[in-house]
Amino acid sequence: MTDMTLQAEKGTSLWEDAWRRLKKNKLALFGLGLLGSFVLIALITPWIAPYAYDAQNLDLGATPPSAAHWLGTDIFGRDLLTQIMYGGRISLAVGFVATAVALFIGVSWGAIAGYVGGRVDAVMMRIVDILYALPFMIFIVLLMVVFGRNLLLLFLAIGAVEWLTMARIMRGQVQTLRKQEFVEAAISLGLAPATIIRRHLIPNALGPIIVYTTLTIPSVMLLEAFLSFLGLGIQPPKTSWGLLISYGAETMEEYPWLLIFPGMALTLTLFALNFLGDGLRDALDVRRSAD
Amino acid sequence: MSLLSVSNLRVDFNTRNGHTIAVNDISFSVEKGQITAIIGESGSGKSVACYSLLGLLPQPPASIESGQALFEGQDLLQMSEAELRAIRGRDIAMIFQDPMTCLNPFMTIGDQLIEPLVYHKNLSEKHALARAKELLVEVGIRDPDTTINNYPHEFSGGMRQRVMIAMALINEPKLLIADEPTTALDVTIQAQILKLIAELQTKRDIGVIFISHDLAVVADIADQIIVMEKGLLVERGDREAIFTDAQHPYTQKLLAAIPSSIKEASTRAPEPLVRVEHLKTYFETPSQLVKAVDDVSFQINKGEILGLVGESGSGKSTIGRSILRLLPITEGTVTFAGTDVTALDKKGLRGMRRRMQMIFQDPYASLNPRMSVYDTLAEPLLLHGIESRKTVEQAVLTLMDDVGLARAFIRKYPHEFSGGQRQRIAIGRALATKPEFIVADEPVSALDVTIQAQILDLLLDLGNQYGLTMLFVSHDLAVVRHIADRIIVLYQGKIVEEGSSEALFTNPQQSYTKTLLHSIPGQSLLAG
Amino acid sequence: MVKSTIRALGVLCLLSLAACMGGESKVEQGNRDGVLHYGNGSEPQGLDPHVVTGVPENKIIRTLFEGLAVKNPYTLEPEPGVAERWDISADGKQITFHINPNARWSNGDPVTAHDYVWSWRRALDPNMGNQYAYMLYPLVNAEAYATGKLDDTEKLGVRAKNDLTLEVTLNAPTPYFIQLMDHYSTFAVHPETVSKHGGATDRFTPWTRVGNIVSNGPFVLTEWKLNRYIRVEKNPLYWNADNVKLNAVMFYPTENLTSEERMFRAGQLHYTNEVPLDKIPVYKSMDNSPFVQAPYLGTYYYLLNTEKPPMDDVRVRKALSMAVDRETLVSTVLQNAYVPAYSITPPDTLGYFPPKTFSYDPEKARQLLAEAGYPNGDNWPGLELTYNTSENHRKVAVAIQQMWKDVLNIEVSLANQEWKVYLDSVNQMNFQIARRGWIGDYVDPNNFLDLFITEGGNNNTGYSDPVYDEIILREAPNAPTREERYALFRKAETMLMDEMPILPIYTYTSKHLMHPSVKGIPPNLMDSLNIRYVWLDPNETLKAE
Amino acid sequence: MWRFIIGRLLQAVPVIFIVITATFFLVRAAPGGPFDAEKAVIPEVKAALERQYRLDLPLHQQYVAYLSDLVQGDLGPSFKYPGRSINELIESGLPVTAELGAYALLIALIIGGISGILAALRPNTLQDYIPMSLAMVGICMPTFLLGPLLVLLFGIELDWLPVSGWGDIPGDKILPSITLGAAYAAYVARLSRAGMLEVLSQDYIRTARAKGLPEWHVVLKHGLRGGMLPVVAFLGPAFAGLLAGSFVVETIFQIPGLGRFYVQAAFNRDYTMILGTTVFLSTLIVLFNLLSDIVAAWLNPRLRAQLSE
Repeated sequence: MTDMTLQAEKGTSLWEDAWRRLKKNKLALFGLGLLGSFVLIALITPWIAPYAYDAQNLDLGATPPSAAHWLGTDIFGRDLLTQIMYGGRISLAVGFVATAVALFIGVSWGAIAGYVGGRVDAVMMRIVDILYALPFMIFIVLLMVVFGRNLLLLFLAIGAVEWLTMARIMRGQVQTLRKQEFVEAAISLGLAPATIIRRHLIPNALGPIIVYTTLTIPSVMLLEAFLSFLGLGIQPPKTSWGLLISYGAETMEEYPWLLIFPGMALTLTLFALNFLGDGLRDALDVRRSAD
Repeated sequence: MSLLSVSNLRVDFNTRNGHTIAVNDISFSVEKGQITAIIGESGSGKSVACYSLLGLLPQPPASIESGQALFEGQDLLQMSEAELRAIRGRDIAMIFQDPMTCLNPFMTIGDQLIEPLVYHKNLSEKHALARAKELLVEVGIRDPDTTINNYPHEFSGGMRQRVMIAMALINEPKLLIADEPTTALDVTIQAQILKLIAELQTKRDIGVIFISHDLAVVADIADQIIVMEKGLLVERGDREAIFTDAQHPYTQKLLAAIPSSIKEASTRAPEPLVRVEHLKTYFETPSQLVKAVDDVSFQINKGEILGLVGESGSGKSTIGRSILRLLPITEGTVTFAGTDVTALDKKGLRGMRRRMQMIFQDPYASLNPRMSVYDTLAEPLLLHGIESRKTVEQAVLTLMDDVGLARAFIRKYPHEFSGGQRQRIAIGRALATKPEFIVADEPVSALDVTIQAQILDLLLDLGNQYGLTMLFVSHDLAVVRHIADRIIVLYQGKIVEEGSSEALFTNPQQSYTKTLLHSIPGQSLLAG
Repeated sequence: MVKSTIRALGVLCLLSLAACMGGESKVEQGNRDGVLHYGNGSEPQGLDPHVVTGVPENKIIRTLFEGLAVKNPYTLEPEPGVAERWDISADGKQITFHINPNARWSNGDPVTAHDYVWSWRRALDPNMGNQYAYMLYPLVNAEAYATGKLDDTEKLGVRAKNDLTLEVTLNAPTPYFIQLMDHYSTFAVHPETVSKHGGATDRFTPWTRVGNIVSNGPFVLTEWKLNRYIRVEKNPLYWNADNVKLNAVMFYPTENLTSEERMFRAGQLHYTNEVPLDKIPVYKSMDNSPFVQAPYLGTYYYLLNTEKPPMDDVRVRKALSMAVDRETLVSTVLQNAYVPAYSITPPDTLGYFPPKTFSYDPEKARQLLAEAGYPNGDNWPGLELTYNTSENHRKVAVAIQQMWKDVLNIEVSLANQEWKVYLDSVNQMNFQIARRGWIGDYVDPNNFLDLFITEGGNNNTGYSDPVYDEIILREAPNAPTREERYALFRKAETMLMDEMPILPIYTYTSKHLMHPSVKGIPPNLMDSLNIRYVWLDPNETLKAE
Repeated sequence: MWRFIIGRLLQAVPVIFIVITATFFLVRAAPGGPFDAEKAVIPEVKAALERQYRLDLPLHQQYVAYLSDLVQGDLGPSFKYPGRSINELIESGLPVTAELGAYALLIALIIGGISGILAALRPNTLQDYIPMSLAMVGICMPTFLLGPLLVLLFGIELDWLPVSGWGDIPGDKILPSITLGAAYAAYVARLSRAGMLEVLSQDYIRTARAKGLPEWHVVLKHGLRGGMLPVVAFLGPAFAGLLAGSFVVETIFQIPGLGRFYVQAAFNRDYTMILGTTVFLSTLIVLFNLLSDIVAAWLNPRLRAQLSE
């Protein structure tokens, strides 16, 4: 380990340090830029959308991209670009919020099970096994009946399924970290378990958490499409990327643009998410970037 | 003509954090039938130099700028990857530092041993296995027929290092490069391995390069010694020349750092602060019941530094952690300043935590990488209400002064510090709650020799300044002799001998203590 | 080593691809061996005529069993089946069927009148849980027996005078009764076989399995691979065997429309069960197109819950109905796959044409809405349209929702419900507007108009008019001639549509892709398949599109 | 070894029991019964049907009756297919779905594994970015999009491969297996890349290189076993998930597997089928998790010692 010349007076906090490293990673920046622009467009859609999202023109029907409609129209004659913009609002919202729900429950559940260990851990993990095996379809139908129909239900339903794997990953991380000496030091300082988990364990498990988050968001968006398609999620005329893709897939031969453009929107977002995710993980992985 | 002659070798590293020169234009030669030691602290470039010869450095960050390395007339640095590969494992072999991780855990040692033979000499497996068994016997491993099919995790650290040596010598190499082969071993095992290397070197008349950061270790076996500092070759000479009249100030500094003095018995009247009675700590493993600490009783007096010495597996760390209740105790009591610690409930224990603290061995693992120096030191102060939000910054700064850390580093993160500086932070954290009693669990064994000396002096000063009582756990007798008032020798969970450091070192009673003392490296050169 | 494995893998792929290129398609093979490959929609629940309910089951059962009378595929008029001929008494209440002496069961036993008596008692037995028991309600005491009020089977209106004559007595003259003989719930089953494998009314007996089943139709069951195919082969013992031209029929459960269409294009099917909506224009534009379409005895309409405001005001109901431009809806979104409907009964139901009481009139719709208290849509309380998850229902709902917004400026929200939840909502009447489709069981206006009698099981609209009930239950059945009967039905339907408890949208059409080599499957209102007429012409091929 | 397995199985029994109980009551709480149909069913007929399927008994009696049948391995009669038992339906569907799942996992392992290892050999170069970007496409491309695309390209345009059926025409197993396997190949690629990178930075790899062994020998013989551990841990739960997830592929390619029953049962409120598939699935999840733990332990000699007591 070469003795690095000591840096300037002001030390760098974790996030500044991570940001400085992230800036060097061009791919991650590209991802951040793309994601940022999509979120921005989604936020200001009502003001910049070329057409009203439900303006139908039945006589027009499905037409390929044209001057009037840059990305073409769907079978109701509605502008596809507007549909994608409004769809983005919901898909991104579902993607981030549902993943946040899954993250919150999964991380705390896994951390507690991993830290406490012993019988408590066994019981908590068995509960996870049970939830894994429950028939997901019936569970969703019930949720819909009990909660009626709104987006909150959709987030809850998806969150309730996705946190299971997160809990498992977090438990593994906490179990390895728990053996580290700085955790023993924290115990000897007299810190309460909750503080130890919050201040010492979770920040050090950020790497895998981020990687898993960037994997959850795509699967959550696709799950949302599946639910809406079954009638358990978003109600027409509102729409989402997932729905647009599933409609597009039905008529792929005659109207390919109905599939390609929403597909591209979703795929580009997920690419951006993953480049950003990988960049963040490397930036936050202090050990590796120190050499 | 010497076996290996290296001239103006220069190796640079360009990583994301900047460009550094690891090896700066060094030249040296290694004779057949001699052990050449290369001594230098971490970051001196000693390993980089040897690895670059064999092309074991990953090229993107590292780049060999210049130099020539003639081995039996051929220049290693110009060789292609294929030619280098032919030499590696056949003519030049290597042994590494940490036996725990250097053997493939998924393959039997037999498979790993015969690989060089099968690959380089394309012997049949049957012949190769036979040859491997002979080597195992030669390096001192009993009944090779069964051990050849065992997996690495079934061997102790010392045994694994012997396997590594057998693996290196199996192809009768002409040059053996040993990169700190005994650093991770206990002192008695270290002595055996050093003896084994010396014997094999003479029997097979091969050249050996012995890389180490500790002059004492090579004192007994090195024929020629090279000292390196920050990539430069500062001194070269035979053993007597280096140890009797070293020229370069850096070499002199290294020699001075070897703890040799014995601490005189302290004069204070014994007033017990910590009393341990019939302490038993057993671990339940799936295979059998491990009696780590087996009925140990002793007391630590106020203001005293008690040394706890023993090899790995003797239970010394377990005792330290049991006293602080970091581990569940099976039986026995620990009383601290009159109160029985073992009987305290959760809340009572937390209150007691303030008065007992611990310093850990590995500076890289005992600090939370995600917290700055300020956070690490402020946490205990705020937790126990010693300081308020407003006054805590000032308290942290004074703590940093106490442990010798520049105030400017207050916002820095552990990964931005060297091993020694990190240990200072850990000590600062332990002192934050102004404890009366500190357990130091091998605080210096992971540090370089010169840094080790600084930290030991720091501990002594702080002990006197704050009237601390300390339990100093270590496997290194020389270090303990330097710092401890009284010493307890442990063997497999039981106390073998107890006494003042002066009495223990001048006339040890028990045979185990004698073998321990006898295996401290570098005794032959140093006066008593 | 790594490089070589990748190269080996590549070669492997190419080899397997080459193996299955080309090769003779099933259709060509079928044409040569006289085997029809038939896309049948979904896996049949079973083959017991007194248990199953769906259309896919109907297609298969009618190749294995034969009713007393059979529908002619071209005219839909009844033809002799197991019964050679039948005479109806003057007052229309007594029918005598004369069974064809050559009619045989597939195990050689002759088909007798006793088989029918036994089978009809089984079909009506309350323990059987036969959902189509009401088909035999025109029989005397049938309804009483089926609902458990009567348990003496002797009193049922069916008696075997002798082995070959079956006497049937009805509550009232039922002109369409002979047609019912072609519905599988009135087919006879082989009593000995059914009893051999368990109780007469036990649903779990394996008597319909390959090897056990005994049937009297033109084909016999030879293979049944669950979710793969069902194979039926020519029954040599069938009385009319020499008129049967096909040697075998393979039924495939083609659940997914798009996959079924691809199978047809890849030459794996002669005949598809359905056609994806968006493929219709493509096929229509082809010359010698395999696309066949015909009106189908079924209407797609919205139930309007007249008990819940604002639906309780007839003006609102009329306004909603008039604001829907059915012509545009069908021609654009639905690719002309259906026919706009302005009443419940499909056009030309055996000569009956329903009255047209309203048409698309946005102006009048706005005026009616204003009269009802919602001028230009203000203080409109909101409305919810419930439908079950399906591509088609969604398209129609979204289009109509938009039409109402443009024409009447009112907000209508859509509730897309999962299948069973939707059924539950409709049955409990907790909806304002709900999608509903009704397929006729027999070709007669009565099957549509009797839906809206006061205690009609499928009324679900809250509409109730004693005069209407009187016409349907008493006056129409006793009308002497068909013309007078139809006149009464028209009067009733006009009354119904004036009240507008339902919002008719379109009449179904049957849509199939049929390989040109398939002959003898004429499009008809019931889309009914009479396998005896079907044959394959090998030298007809599908022009490469 | 057996003590460990039996211990885990015993631990699984309560899990499966709770799953059955939860599903049993969950299913009945959902609105709409198995016999509701578009054409309103006459009350008497509905009562008769419910009698046949013992639905008229009070709920707890039904539960006890179901459990006593289950213990004897009888999963009860199917509602949707009268005359057929759930055992029979599962037996007809399972081999197909299992075979599809096995091919999909095989493809995932071969394609995912190889691209993961190649990426790990030269991280952050083209040889790393191309397979990893493809893996990303695999993750974001939903099966209900990838399937039709493949059918369109290979089935219809090029007419190389059949578009439906399973086992009837040679080569009809290729497209469905690739469609189902693609997403899992992506996950395996990412996992094996991470696993290999971790292992290649270990000391014993440096020892192997010091022995002068060729690079591919070092990577495959020494690196592979350790590098593939995370993939093995992933395979267990993945296979169980695969079974439930194969519904979309089975619908697109008309494959007579278990997936179709699993989801349609929910829509038809086919209580016995839902319970049957759930029991079946939860047992599989437990078994496959146990299997992947055993394989992982067997691979790692240190754990193997613990297992064999």
